[in-house]
Amino acid sequence: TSSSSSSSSSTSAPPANTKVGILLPDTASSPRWVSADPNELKKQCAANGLTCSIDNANGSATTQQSQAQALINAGVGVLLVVNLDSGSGKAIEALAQQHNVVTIDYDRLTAGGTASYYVSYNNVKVGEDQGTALTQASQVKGKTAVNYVEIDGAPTDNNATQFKQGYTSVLSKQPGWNLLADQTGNWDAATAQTVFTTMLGQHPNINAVMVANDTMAQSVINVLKSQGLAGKVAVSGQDATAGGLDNIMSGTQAFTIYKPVAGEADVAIKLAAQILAGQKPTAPTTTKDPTTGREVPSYLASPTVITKANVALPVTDGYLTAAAVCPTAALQTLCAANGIKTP
Amino acid sequence: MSAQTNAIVHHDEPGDHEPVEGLGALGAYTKDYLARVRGGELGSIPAMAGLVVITAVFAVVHQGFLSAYNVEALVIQAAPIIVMAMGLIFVLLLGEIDLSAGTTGGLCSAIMAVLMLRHGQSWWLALILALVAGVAIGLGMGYLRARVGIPSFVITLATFLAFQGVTLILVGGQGSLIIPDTSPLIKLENGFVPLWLGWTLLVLFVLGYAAIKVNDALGRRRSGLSHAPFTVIAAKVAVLAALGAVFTYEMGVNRNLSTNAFFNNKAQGMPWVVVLLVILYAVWHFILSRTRYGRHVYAVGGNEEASRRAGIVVSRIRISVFAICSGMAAISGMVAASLLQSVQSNAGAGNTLLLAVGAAVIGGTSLFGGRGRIIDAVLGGLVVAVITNGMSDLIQGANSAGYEWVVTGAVLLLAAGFDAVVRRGRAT
Amino acid sequence: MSAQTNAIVHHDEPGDHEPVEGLGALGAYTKDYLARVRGGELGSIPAMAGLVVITAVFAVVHQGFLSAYNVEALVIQAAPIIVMAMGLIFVLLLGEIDLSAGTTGGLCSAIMAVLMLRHGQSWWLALILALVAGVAIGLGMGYLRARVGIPSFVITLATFLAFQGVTLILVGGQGSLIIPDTSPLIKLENGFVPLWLGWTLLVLFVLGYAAIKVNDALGRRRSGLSHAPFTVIAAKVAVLAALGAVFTYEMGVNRNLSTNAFFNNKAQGMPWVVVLLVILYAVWHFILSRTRYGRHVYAVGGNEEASRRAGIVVSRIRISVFAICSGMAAISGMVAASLLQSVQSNAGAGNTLLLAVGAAVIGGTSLFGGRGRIIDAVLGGLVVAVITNGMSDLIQGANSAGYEWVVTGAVLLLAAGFDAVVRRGRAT
Amino acid sequence: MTTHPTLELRGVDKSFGPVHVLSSVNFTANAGEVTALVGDNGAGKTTLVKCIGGIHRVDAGELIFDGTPRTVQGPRDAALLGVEIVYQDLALCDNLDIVENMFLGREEITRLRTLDENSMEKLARQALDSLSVRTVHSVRQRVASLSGGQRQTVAIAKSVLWKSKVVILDEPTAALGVAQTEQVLDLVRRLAEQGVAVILVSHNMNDVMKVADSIGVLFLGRMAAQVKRKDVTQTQVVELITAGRSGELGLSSAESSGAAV
Amino acid sequence: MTTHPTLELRGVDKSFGPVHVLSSVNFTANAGEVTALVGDNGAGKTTLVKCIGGIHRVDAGELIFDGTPRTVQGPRDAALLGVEIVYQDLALCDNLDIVENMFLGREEITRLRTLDENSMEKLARQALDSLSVRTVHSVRQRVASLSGGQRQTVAIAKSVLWKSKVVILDEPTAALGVAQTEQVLDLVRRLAEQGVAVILVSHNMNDVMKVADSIGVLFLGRMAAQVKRKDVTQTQVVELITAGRSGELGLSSAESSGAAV
Ligand SMILES: Nc1ncnc2c1ncn2[C@@H]1O[C@H](COP(=O)(O)OP(=O)(O)OP(=O)(O)O)[C@@H](O)[C@H]1O
Ligand SMILES: Nc1ncnc2c1ncn2[C@@H]1O[C@H](COP(=O)(O)OP(=O)(O)OP(=O)(O)O)[C@@H](O)[C@H]1O
Ligand SMILES: [Mg+2]
Ligand SMILES: [Mg+2]
Repeated sequence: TSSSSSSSSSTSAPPANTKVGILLPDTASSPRWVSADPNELKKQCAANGLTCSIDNANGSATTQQSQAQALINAGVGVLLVVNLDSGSGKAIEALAQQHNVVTIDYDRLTAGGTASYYVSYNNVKVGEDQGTALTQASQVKGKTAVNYVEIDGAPTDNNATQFKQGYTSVLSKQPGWNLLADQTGNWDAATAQTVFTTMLGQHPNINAVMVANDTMAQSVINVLKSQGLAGKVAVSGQDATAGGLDNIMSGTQAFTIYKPVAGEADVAIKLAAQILAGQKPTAPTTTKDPTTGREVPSYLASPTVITKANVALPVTDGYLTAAAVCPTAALQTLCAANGIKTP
Repeated sequence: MSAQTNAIVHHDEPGDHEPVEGLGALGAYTKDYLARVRGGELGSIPAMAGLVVITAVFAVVHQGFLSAYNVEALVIQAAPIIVMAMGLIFVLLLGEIDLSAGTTGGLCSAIMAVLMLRHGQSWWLALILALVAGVAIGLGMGYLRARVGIPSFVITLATFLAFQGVTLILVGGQGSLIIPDTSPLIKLENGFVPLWLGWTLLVLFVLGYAAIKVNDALGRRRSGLSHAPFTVIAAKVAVLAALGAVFTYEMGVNRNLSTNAFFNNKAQGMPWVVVLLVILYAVWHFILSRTRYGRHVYAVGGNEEASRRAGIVVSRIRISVFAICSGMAAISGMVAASLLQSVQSNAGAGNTLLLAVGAAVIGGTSLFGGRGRIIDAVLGGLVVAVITNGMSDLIQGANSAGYEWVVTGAVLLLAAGFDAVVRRGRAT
Repeated sequence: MSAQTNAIVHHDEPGDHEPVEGLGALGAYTKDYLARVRGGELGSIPAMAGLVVITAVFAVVHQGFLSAYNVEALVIQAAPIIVMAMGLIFVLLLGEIDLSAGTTGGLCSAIMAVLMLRHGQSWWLALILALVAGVAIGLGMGYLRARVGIPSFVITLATFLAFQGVTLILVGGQGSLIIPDTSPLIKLENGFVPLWLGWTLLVLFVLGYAAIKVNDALGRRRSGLSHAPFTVIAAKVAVLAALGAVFTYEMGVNRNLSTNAFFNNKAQGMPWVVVLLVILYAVWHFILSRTRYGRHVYAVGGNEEASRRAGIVVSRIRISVFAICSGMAAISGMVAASLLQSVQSNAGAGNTLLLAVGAAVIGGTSLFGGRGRIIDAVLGGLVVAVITNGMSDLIQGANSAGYEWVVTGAVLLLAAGFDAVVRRGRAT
Repeated sequence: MTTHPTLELRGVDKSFGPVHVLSSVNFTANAGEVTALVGDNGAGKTTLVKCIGGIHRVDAGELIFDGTPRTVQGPRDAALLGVEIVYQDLALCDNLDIVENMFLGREEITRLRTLDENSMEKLARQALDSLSVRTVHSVRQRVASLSGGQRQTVAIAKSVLWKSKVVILDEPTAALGVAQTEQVLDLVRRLAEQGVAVILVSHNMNDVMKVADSIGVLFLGRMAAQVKRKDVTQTQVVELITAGRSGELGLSSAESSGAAV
Repeated sequence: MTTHPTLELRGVDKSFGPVHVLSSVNFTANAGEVTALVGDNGAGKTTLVKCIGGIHRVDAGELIFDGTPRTVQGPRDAALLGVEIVYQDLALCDNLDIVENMFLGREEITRLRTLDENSMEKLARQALDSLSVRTVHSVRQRVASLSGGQRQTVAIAKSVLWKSKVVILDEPTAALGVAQTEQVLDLVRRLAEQGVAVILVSHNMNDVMKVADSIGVLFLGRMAAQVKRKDVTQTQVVELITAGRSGELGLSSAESSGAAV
């Protein structure tokens, strides 16, 4: 039924409609929702001659719902949804459908939803990449016995569940790897720090920390530093934040996951433009909706693992500015050594 | 009154306050009303003024803010806040706080969803059981407050945390439980009262209101007491009828913004939740203003010691308000679930509670007990909903989340400041 | 006292309460103390008892809970809560609330980080400017409360939202601002007082305490008033010295968990933040208990009208407590930044404020004003930190967060319930 | 009479923490009589009244109603035993109006179980009028806005409206004017005539000598003496109040100097 | 004398919303005299006192201190003008002890700017002793635990300790015993002898006739008359209080029936 709605809008919607609504989820699960995505999406919209309205729901499903209503009220023809969870995402998509607006699942699949397309990085794949990269870290590579702990993202966030699914599937099968503790850091630096402080107190012999993103990794590194262990324990990350890159350069963090927003944003906005122009593009692949079994037409991009070897990539890509990555004199030296040019 | 009274008290001139009638009475009534307003008895005036001003501002800033579509959105967004604030008013009337009202609502909606989805219970049984759970939670917290003597801030801080955990465990890692479209519960926020029924209900409501007011006046006249002139009653009924008619009419307009050859869905009629709100308002307003129980709630909030000495079982009143608050929180949670057609694993966390308490306070309820009315929840809830709805699309682009927070805070402060200045300008 | 007094008031028997000295006095003092405790004047006993019980429970459940490593972790985790709670106590003493203390702290730490990182200011200038910003924020909120008359719940709800937004905008898309390792600020929570200095400070502290107590007693004796027997003073000083020595000794143990042939770093000495806490405690305790200003804060919290009639400028007191609270929130934010070595875009949001208020209330401060002491912040903050620290590793695996929240709530409730039962059992 | 006194206290002790306020106090009040309770400031009169009313629990001693010892756990128990009290600190709900305060805890209700505001309002007006209070503009006024005397009148009216066996008035006329005081004393006499045991706490010796049948004198927490009105002069009573003894009446000299404290 | 009265009120009006409480009230108080202010319950005495003290703002009329009209915006202004008031509702901070309450707003401080608790405690003890309060166990007791009379004594002691030009006592002896009342009346006379203008609000005609030099009678919000003590009898004053007029004194009959309301 959803495809019929998109085809119908293509036939009868006046081509003059260039309005696209974009619903972002929060500011805590990843910094990307604050800077990277809005900027890139806006750029792409301008390039495609679209008028885009971008809203961030601050982690509240209710807020997102009312933002969706406001956008529909404003007359958007296509709605990009980064859901907070499948339930509220589905409600928004149902609402949009009721008002003849086409929806695209952006970055997160709405299970049971009615979106016409899905544009994303594959979260489980991200998790798998994290797991694999951690096993390659210099501190643990080739060791026969590795004690590791996991610090996961917020349990209320479905993505965190998917990342965990990914890295757990890799690490649990790794021979000699022994999971000592598994806690949530709630995507929150303070929580992660408290949690890891206790973990380390209980298990002084940790070799590797599978921590879900850079923000929490920073907390882990703080604790390791206070014990003189920073750099001797393999620490993971995600999101390619400025701090994450700093830590990679100084050797306290093994890697981060870089998901160039362009990979998603360019595709999604181009898709929206096509839909508004009355086309019904065919996607390269499909993703199976786990609840309904529907095959959702999908555009999937793959992430890059950033280690010390390719640490300059996010800056050369323009994803991060050199000023943000190298704010102090000490870091500027380090940046220069790793190929990041500061003005 | 015991038989003793007549013997003890001299009866000088029974019925010495002969009421007058007609236009003279109307004039006197109006003069008295204005004098009372000047004297600081403002009732709902500041909250209403705030609501009107804010709505006007957004209507100017935002085109389409008062479209039928957006008014409906406003109402269904305000509904969970209003319901929760109604319950909170009882707790606030006693000078207590329930920080966990939000997460209690979330927990109860999760219970409901789990019963429906995992245990295959019918929607109404799930709903009733969730409501019972809410009331039981409230009884427990009330017991801890009234009998064990733990400050309510600490009790409800603990349950605030704990219920968040329970909800998370119940909903589990997938982030939300999706309520089937077929469940009538979804209709509450997403289904519409047929037009004819809407108008019928409005007529019934206005007639009921008129009957009560006239009956009151007649009763007072029979007892030889002064009463509101019938012209005033007629005027009030007329205003109510007019407001109701405007609302019902606007809700009768088709809200679908675009139609096409394939679809011809019409969205017409007021959402069912309006009926629920009216019923809840009427019930709680009645209980607070016309029953012994309501009187005792105010008394305990005003002076606990005096109430105890008057023979009121204070602990029972205290327990009961927590039960009412949690029960209403449960209903609010279910309304929110109907709005989102699902229950989130973080349902009711975040700012839910703060906004609901803020609504009650903006409406005019005191945090120190003894002052507050159910209408405060409605007006304050609408103010909060207007602000969040009005804000939700105002600022775009990078960092929009940050700017929206800032502007939301500023608008909230302006609304409250307006309210405070109105109150102060008039008060002695 | 004016000259008039002597003429108006008869001076019967000046110095009619001749103090006794020696062991008899000690016995009398103890008896009186016990009678007062039985009469319900419990002071800090319930909070201390709660702290001891909870610590004991975790020490049993968790091996290594009382290791030097974990005690240090406990102290540095408790520090931001304690500092914030100290400031909140001023606001609570007036029966007000500051919901935004958490986000104010976050905002001020963000200001500090931005000044250091983006504007190249020195760490101490950034720190001072951030503190000034905090105080200014408090002055603004106090003005809105005291002069405009908006309820503090609404003002601080608005600023709670707005400051979250400002912090987000300041920190921007980076998610967090990382404070350079070289900044001395990092030392606060991550650097240690050299052992010799730690012991010296302890000795100075104990001597100072003893000097003040003895001086007080001598002063009272000179004025012919009864005073605490010197044996009691000696006992108190001895207990303080013993507790201090145990703590300083434990902090002197090398906490490094592993050593090897290559590295031989030692982590020894108490964290610098302990010194900060002691100074803040001493300053605020002094101000509340020994200055006119402190007396007026209690008076306004106890009976605003009586204070106004006594010539106290109530609005000035009210504004000042908000300024103190926000200033302390700023310090708390900076301590938290030192702990995390970074400032997050959501710094100070979430449960930060609720936990700090909870700490004050568990310590014994009333939310209705007029009752509370600075020690409440310390004891309550430690209780909260013990609970969160103790919980952080107790439950493992998927959904551990859910169970942890539940258990945290339950433990909090138990601590408060224990406290309430102790209070009630003894009170009349 | 061979019947029991309506209210009898035997050996009542009460202390607050280290402060002993009442020491083995005996006191009786008979039906149909006005029993005055007098004593210096801080003698313990109000504390005694609060013990009877269940606000405080006694530490030791018995409360005997109509010959039966009873424990009074709270104000509700006292009310059930037929005791009505006007407390010295009045205890009104400032946020409620006069009618609401006067009928608090005993609201009249209609058949539909809603509040019967009309009959309450009428009765409240009558009660106030009968107590000579002419300056109350409306019985729908909040009590917060009342003058001291008006508050006191409301508290008195509240307590004498109900059929009870014992009525205790703790300094009911302290804030009242000349005419109002007359009315209250009149009311006290009328209550006694109806067979109620009235206990009147007062500092005004003229009033006490005018209406009391029996006088109990508290001195530093001890009952110095309880005597018949007709057996004593005002001077003797004042002596008992200030010194604890008067001639052969009152405490022994050892007791009166060391009492209670 | 050709000098001005210490305090003079001219044409003071005050209403609360619809309720007119004071209508063009004139009143004077001279230095060295005790001026009594009497009137029925609800006549407006306390309201008048609060207007002088800056608790209420007057709607119309003038407050003249030593011949100069002043506006009193709040209690601080009144204190600066040398006005000390014991309010009928006492207004003490229940969470503070006796010493703290007595010195509230005027704490003694040491050279180091810390509170000088020792001298305050000593002075408080002396002041209470001099007012015949013997039952206060400790001046470090919270005022919440005091008896009605003890509270009143604290409030009185609090206000008369300071050098002031006008001392106003609103029913200071309402809750006091026989001996304490004597002491307070004594104090009133001593204050007047020192040149203070004392205003005494009281319902007790005996006390008023005993200590007053001049008597002002409020009747339903109007000043019925202000007369010299020696020119009137107690019966006349009572008539003025209850009816607003007595012979040629007081309001015209039209005024006295329709006054204020
Ligand atoms: N809660 C309490 N805690 C400590 N002491 C108390 C408490 N209540 C009363 N007291 C003390 O008990 C004594 C008796 O008080 P009570 O109120 O019974 O006196 P009273 O005879 O009614 O005096 P008054 O005539 O002034 O009203 C006083 O010294 C008072 O300070
Ligand atoms: N805030 C207020 N709002 C409305 N009416 C008030 C207010 N304050 C006082 N009144 C009314 O003003 C009148 C005078 O009150 P006031 O307290 O001055 O009387 P009073 O002469 O002191 O009486 P009393 O002898 O009983 O103390 C009373 O009728 C009272 O109800
Ligand atoms: Mg008494
Ligand atoms: Mg008065």
